[in-house]
Amino acid sequence: MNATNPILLQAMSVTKLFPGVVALDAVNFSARAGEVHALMGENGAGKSTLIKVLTGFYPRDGGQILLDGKEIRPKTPAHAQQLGISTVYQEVNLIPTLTVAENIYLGREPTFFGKIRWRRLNRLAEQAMSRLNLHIDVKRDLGSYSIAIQQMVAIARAVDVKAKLLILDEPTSSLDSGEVQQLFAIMRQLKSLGLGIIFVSHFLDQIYEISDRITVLRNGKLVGEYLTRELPRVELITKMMGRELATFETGLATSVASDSDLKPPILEAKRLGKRNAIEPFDLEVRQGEVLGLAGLLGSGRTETARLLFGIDRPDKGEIQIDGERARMISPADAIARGFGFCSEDRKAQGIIPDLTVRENVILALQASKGWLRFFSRRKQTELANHYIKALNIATRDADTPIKNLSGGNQQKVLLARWLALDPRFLILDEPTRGIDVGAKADIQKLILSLCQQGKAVMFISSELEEVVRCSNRVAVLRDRRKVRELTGAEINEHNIMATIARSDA
Amino acid sequence: MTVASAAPATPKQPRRAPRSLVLLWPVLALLFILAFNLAFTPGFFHVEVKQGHLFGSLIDVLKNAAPVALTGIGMTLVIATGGVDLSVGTVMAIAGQLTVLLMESEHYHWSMPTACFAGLGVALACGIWNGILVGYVQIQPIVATLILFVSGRGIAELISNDNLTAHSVPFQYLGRGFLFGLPFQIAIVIFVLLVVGLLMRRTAAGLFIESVGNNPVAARFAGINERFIKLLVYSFSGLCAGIAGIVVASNNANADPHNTGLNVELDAILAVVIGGTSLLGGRYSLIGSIVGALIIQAMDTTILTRGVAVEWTLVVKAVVVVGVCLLQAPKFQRLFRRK
Amino acid sequence: MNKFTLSALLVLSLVVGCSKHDETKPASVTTQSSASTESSAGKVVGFSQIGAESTWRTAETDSIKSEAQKRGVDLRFVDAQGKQENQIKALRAFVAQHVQAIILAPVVETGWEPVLKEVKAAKIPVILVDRGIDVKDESLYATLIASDFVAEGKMAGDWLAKKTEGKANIVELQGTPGAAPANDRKKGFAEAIASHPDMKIIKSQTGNFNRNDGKATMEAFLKSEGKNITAVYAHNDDMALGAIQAIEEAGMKPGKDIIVVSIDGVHDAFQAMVDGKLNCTVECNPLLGPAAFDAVDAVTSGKELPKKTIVKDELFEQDKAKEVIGSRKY
Amino acid sequence: MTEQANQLVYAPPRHPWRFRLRAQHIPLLATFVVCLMLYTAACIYLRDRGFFSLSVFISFFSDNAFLGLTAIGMTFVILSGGIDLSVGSMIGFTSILIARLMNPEPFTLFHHTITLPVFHPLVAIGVALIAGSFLGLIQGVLIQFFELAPFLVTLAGMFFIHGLAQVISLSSIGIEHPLLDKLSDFAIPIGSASVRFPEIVFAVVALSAIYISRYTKFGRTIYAIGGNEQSAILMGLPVARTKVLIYALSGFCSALGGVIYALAKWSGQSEGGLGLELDTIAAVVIGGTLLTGGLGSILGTILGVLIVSIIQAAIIFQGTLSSSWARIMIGALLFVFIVLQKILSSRARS
Repeated sequence: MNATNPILLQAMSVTKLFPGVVALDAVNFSARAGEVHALMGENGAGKSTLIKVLTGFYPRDGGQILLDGKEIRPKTPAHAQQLGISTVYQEVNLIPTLTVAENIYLGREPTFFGKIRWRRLNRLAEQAMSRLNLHIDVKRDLGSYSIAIQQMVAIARAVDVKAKLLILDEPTSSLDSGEVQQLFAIMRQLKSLGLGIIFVSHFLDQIYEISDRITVLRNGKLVGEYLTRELPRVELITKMMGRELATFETGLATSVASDSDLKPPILEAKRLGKRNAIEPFDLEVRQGEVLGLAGLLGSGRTETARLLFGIDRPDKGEIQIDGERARMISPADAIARGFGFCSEDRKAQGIIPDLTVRENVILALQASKGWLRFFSRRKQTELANHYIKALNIATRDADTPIKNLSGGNQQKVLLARWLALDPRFLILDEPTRGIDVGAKADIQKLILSLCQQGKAVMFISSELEEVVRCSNRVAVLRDRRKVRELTGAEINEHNIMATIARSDA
Repeated sequence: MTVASAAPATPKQPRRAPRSLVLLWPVLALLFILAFNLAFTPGFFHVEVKQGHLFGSLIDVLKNAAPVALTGIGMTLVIATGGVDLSVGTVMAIAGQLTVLLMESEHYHWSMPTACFAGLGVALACGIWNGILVGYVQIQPIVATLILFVSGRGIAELISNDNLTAHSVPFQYLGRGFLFGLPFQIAIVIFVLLVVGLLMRRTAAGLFIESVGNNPVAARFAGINERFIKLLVYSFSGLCAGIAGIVVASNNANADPHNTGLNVELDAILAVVIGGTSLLGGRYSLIGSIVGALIIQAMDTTILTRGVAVEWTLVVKAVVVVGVCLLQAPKFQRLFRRK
Repeated sequence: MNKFTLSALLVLSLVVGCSKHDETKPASVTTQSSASTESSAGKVVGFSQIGAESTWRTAETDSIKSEAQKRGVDLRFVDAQGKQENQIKALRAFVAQHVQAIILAPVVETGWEPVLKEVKAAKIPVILVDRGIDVKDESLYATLIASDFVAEGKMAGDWLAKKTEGKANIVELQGTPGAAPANDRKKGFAEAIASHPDMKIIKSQTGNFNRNDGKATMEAFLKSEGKNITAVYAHNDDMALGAIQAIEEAGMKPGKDIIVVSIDGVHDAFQAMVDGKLNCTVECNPLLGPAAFDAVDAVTSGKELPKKTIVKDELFEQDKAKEVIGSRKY
Repeated sequence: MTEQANQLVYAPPRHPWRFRLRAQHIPLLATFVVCLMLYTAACIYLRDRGFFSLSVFISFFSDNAFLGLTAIGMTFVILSGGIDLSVGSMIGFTSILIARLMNPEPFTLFHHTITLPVFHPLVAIGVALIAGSFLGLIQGVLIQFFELAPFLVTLAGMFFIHGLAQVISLSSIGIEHPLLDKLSDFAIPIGSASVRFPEIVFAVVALSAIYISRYTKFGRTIYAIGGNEQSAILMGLPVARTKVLIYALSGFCSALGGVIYALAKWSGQSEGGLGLELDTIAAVVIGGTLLTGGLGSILGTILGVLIVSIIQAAIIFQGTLSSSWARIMIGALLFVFIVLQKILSSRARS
């Protein structure tokens, strides 16, 4: 890449107002053909808003957008697509009940006098997927595939439109590293074809690996545009946060005392398993330790957590709690025993969108207390305000509906829900996904402070570095099977990777 | 970060107005219908004292809204969990029929309170049946309650195929009596509303119901027994329908298995929706449903009082309903704000 | 496959169980029959009833069922739940079952021609009860045994004209909009009062043939017209009974301050007349069983029947009501 | 992240069931099995009543042709995640409109007496179909552009359309025309039975609906909207247009039902089809279409209509049930059926 790359899209002093808020304040932004341009900023900096303005989801309240030097005013995402701007979102925006092939070609199916040519469509879809090095059955429902595959399908769809500009809004947040590499290969290929790519991600490694140029936003304002190779990481973070990195890097203990092995186990799984979910496994969770679960997406991490929390019924084995066999057939049972589970799918399984922050915080605690012993309004507000302060949740007040908060802040509210329960054992499934660096560090700190209080935490994350940093013990999963447990000094990224990658069981 | 907190995360859903504002449009619609009558229907607002109680069209509106208001209270909670109960009309018939039969039949001759409790009991049983089907067998609510909707009138006819006259004076008081000059039915509605309101405010039931309606999976993961909550609301809806059935039987001094509660389910659903509760579940407003019931009854009474021709009745009703709902629709309001 | 057979059995046992229950149910109405019981024994007769929307209707059903039992007729009874489509299906089913005769209580006047042609092609005679139909080809049915709704309305109107000496402000409680009795009773009454210029219908709305709606409608009338109302004409007794309650609750005396006239002659109406609250009712006799099976016998033995047998409707006033109330069957 | 990551090749997860059965097909299969069981049971139980015959089987479709037609329209609506409660009243409305147009009566509008000419049945049918589609379209517009709940709009629509029918005429109107005689004499013999025009119209519409749902962009867009409306918008599909059209299509289908109703009976009735909307919804849901949208099929709906017909026919043929027991039996069979289907689908799935 070089400075001579022609400017493909230019946004000039784009402004977007929401009731009472300036979401984008005269932001300038430009994307060049044949370049990967990273858009960086914390949660709520205005990245998503900018993208939605570019794709016509929101009408802009001021400024100009030029595409190939001509002013455009996209009215809908469909319109933007016609103009040449395709978007892939973080949450897969496809139709899970339709086939993979249909999802790629929906709206532009090959037809013959108005009749959809299914065979041709399926063949085209297979070709499109194989261009991304994915050989899957395109005639199966999209919903039967993992999120990662669904993401790839979304990219296949976006690329196939013959777009000039491809916007990838946090496409990697649910991909494992292998898939990320596949994606990057595709991105490089597209780049060489002269496509402009706008790339949004929270993973600094990825930004530095793939992007040519970085634009940083903060609080709806442009901080600046930089060439990636000229911007050191620390400086990038400082620009995003508006404060020095050191303030949140310190205080992260690298490891907790390893004498946790001596403490009695809270929970023991004995040959616990469920068909099509996870092969029978043994697992112990002890007081005051962080047990990491590592493995690729779909390796059985979430399934393990669901079994331990009583969401799914195991068809083999048993769970022992404090040495006694326990019957757990619902989350309510698990909560009654002092367990908590912060699920990976925040939108579908976490938040109650229309309810307030306050109500979302107290929900699990109230459920465990039963419906008769109701917290007074005052007590509720007290509790909610405590966590808003403790977790630094950005919200106007405790009575704001949670759907009005940004993703990261919703995640913190959910954490607060479980912390309010004061659980002995907390399962955190991807608690840091899609949230910014500062919040991530906050959560990691929180995990450590929990186990210092003698609580047990099960930590599931796709970021190995995070798992390594936080865990006393790591269980590695592969192909729906627990393959190894690492303790003490064994815990490092290399070992985990090697375990995951080894082909024999 | 404050930027994010105020910006709507999901643009398609407009920000919901604060709770107190939800009532604004229904109340305005009600006031509009009353204002229309004030201007064009002479005597509509005329209230006099006859035989020691108040008498007038407005009193009729309050009194005749009671069955829809009662079933509407139950329906509100059902709709708040994202469901719907089509069986309230037939449950009314079953409860009314059983109560009057137990009191009047020579075989039983039960006392009025026991007979009423039996009627309420069977209504509750109907509600529990619905609740089990929806909550535990997990049948879609429309279909689950359709079963009792279809067969319920048959059950009422089995209890007794005849119109039963209720001679009991204390029983007649429930629907025809007056308290402080106002129909006793109003007192029943207020009582039920207060009990439910207190239960929802002073216990966590309201919170749980809204959670289940808004995001059932998340509610379950948070440890709420969503099946039980569903069982609870359908049972309660059955109970409310039972009260309504007894009130109607008492008002007519007669139990009619064929016609009691005919089409009440539609009026009840309308009342709830006009009152600002979304059919998708989640946030609900009990007062709103009462206002909705009053709107429907005010409309009916207006149509009758003004002597609208029979064949035009339904058209007028439909136009008013669409009008009220349009008034509440944010999209429609925006249309006028721009001008 | 076990589960399947189990479920099939379940379905079957439900059907069997319920039908058994019905057979053991005692007939609640007994009727006096004039015909011989021999001739119709063993015949298969289909009866397509409208539904069970009122006491009057169930009395009619019971009359026909018990008469069938008495005469040893194998009666196939189908309740159409108020829908003509179901009645048409029932007629087709009767044809498929090769019944010897069909009794039909039609829900509406029109819409029968095509299906009755099929029935005629199968050479099955049709006896219409309680309501007539509107067909060009009169050979499509054997006979009609019915009350004349128009005449009922006219009788009520004539009586009221006499009673009030041609001067009255009338409110009318109509039946369910679109129902044949509602249309005809409205028409007949209007004809009767047409010749009396001082008899006016000042309000007319539906009470849906039931007590609750009749009461609510009357309440509204009383509010808007008040003392202006001198008479109520209700298309059936149930609505009249509801109206009587509304009048009482308004502090007036039904039967004296406001004259109440209705049609049907159910038991509760007679009681109200005895109590002096209802002034008169025109009886619409539902006990059509004996006459219907007499017609079945006649038709199946090849006799010609008059196209129309009008059941004589009688008008009852208060003083007569006291005499006959003990002998009322329904 | 790390270099080793490059070596990791993604392996797609194994599919839980061996046959390549798509999730959609399971309820369809279950419905078919239960339908077959129900029919067999009814045939055995009612064998001496002549239940098992071709003409009775064909009558399932002819007597319920208008139910089938409304159900097809309703399937599209439900697939898109909506609901249409106005279909029943639409039948009464179109039938009375056709009858009125063929037998006009002078009426007064703003103090002018207007007399319409006598229309040819085909013209009347055309007007009725256009009117039905238009009423559906208006409901669609209210739902889509004012974001009102479909349940509510179509409930008001049900009142409104029924009201319009009553305004046209409270009493039923008989119709006659040589064309009608020809139409009812028309029959294609099949063995001992024959197929008449209601079945033919139903079959044609059903086949077109299957074609629309499977092979047109419009049809696939409906599935997409029901699957996830938000995604469908982001994917650039014409969501607004399609949703409005769906309600117009449902209006058209139920208006066509009304046409069949009028032609098969030579009569128009404002009360015709009242309450049919719930039968229709039951048929669609029994046919395996989810009320939440996105999953289901026209074929399933046809099976659902068949099941509702068999239940009704079995009770009619049984012929000794009292009114009360007939109602309870319909409810009980509905219950048994739904639970059975539930068990079968969950078994097939695991």
